[in-house]
Amino acid sequence: MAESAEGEAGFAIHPMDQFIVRPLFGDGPVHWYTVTNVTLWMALTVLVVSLLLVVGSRGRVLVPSRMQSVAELLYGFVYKMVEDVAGKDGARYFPYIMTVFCFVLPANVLGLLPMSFTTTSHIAVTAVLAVAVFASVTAIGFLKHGTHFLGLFWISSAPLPLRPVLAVIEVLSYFVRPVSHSIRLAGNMMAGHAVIKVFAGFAGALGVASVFPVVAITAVYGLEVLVAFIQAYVFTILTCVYLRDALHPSH
Amino acid sequence: MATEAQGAESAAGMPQLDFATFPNQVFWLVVTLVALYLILSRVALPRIAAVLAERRGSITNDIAAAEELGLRAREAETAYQKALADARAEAGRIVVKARAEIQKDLDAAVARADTEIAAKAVESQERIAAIRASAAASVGEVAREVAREIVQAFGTGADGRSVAAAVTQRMKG
Amino acid sequence: MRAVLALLPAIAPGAAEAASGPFFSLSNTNFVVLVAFLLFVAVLVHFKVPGMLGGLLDRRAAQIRADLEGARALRDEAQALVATYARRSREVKDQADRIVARAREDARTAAEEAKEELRRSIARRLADAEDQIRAAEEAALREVRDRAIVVAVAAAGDVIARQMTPAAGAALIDRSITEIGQRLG
Amino acid sequence: MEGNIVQMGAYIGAGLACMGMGGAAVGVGNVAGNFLAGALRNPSAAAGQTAMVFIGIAFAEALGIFSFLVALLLMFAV
Repeated sequence: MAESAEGEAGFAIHPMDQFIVRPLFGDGPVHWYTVTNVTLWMALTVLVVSLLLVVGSRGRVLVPSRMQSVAELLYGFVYKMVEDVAGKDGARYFPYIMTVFCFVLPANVLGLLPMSFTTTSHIAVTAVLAVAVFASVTAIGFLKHGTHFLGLFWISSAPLPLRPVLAVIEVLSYFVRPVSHSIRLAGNMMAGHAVIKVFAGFAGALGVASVFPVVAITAVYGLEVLVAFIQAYVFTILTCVYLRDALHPSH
Repeated sequence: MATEAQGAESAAGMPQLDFATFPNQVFWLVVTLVALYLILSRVALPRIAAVLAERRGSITNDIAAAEELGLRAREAETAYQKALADARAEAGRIVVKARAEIQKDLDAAVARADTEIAAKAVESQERIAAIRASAAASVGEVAREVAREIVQAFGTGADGRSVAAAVTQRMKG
Repeated sequence: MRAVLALLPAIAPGAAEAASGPFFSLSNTNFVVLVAFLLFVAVLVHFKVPGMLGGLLDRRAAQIRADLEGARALRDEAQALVATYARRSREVKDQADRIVARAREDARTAAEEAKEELRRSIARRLADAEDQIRAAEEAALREVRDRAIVVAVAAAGDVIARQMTPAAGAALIDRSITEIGQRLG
Repeated sequence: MEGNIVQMGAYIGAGLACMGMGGAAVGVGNVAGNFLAGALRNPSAAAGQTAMVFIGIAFAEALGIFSFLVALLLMFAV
């Protein structure tokens, strides 16, 4: 399949090559402990977060520097989101949600750099995140409310005959949550990067007219920046929504 | 491409579905998340929270202090006014008391003076009475003396007895 | 950001290797994407987006400073107010003391004046009383003396009238004439 | 034209799957348009609902992403 794509029309379109996981040093099989480009870009994510939140807040001054201001805004943004969506008692879980946000957002943004590797475009990564959220939220729900948590699926405001049907639908949608949660993020990141790569593939055969794909990529970049932020926001706020469902299943 | 033979097909197609790389990704993701969580929960978040709390605390503290100070200022103002009023009242009381004392002193002094005057009046009354009494005795003597002188001045000799009798006679009448 | 960009060449070989051929070629999609990315950054810089974000952050800092200083100013103002009242209340003690002291002083002077006045009036009354007494005594004395004289004259007249005979009368007249003649002479 | 009939079917299927993206586009446009209409009618209430808009867009868009995923799977993984 790859050969056939290479053979056709002289376009060098390999939109998925950028997502290949490869060892960082040398060629070889990818074991679970191998240091790969995944490692590198996740490490860069941690580095960026540390730079912003730890180094930025180093001064601890009352009137913030720009870096500290960014750190405070991020903190306030996520904290407000947790408090508004999950409620006051959701604030206990703020560090976890902040961790998720502080992983997804920098990973998305770093993925925008040319030649970078987008860790959040991999379903394996987002699935782990989503399943972790799903599992912990479900555990919190059962720990806090016991079997009352199942009331989440039993819509008591609906007419009685409809309730079993609704319950089946609710249970199904509950278990679809981690799937949609993970695929939304990975798919969004993958789609944008693939589009950029496809456009870039056109440039080689167009000569001077390759200005157009370049300009198109620039425009897509604008969209992608937006998508990177919005998807991080959506991933985090959905986490908060699930957390609220676990904390207050009656709503 | 740069992948092994067994994974060539799927890796070249969709790297996301190359299950051979999943353990690697999951492992590094878990490492990353733990590292991020530790960094955030141990260092970054408490620090930022402290800064935000300090700022908010500073502002609320200042405003609360301002309110409290304002309250104290109002209290001080009322206390000031009250102290002034108290001082005036105290002054008025002192004046009244002083006046009363003075009045008492004056009354006492007047009474003392009255008794003194009364005593003097009594004394002078007595003295006058004494004068009168002594005069009644000495009038006869003096009158005899003077009468003899007068009689002698007229050249007629007179004996003392007749003169004395005449004086006694006169004094009775 | 710049540090991350500087890191890129180090990891680029792995990526560049994927697309065969030279790096600076339109056939290399990585190069094309890099050009587009730089163009995107240039557009952002051209529209002063970084400056805007920086300005936003600076405004936030300025707002925070203004809030802090506003609260501080409010507090300082209240503190100054309290200080003035504390000073005034310290002064009010003095003032009150002064008022009371003046009142006491006034009362004291008034008392002294009144006593002085009283002493003078009492002295005057005493003096009057003594004058009166003295006058009464003198009057008594004078009365006594007058009575003595009246009695003496009357008694002398009585005595003389009883002793007077015509001869003695003539002799008295003669002696009186001679006496007058002597005196006239 | 030589080729694999399975591959042809896969490509056709991928193309058909892309129609799902149109549905996602309709859904996202519906959410955004209704939000805008509501926001213009009551601008003061709009600010509090932006989070709900993003959640709605995300839900609608996720389905488009699913069809995109199906297309990718058909093209590269089948």
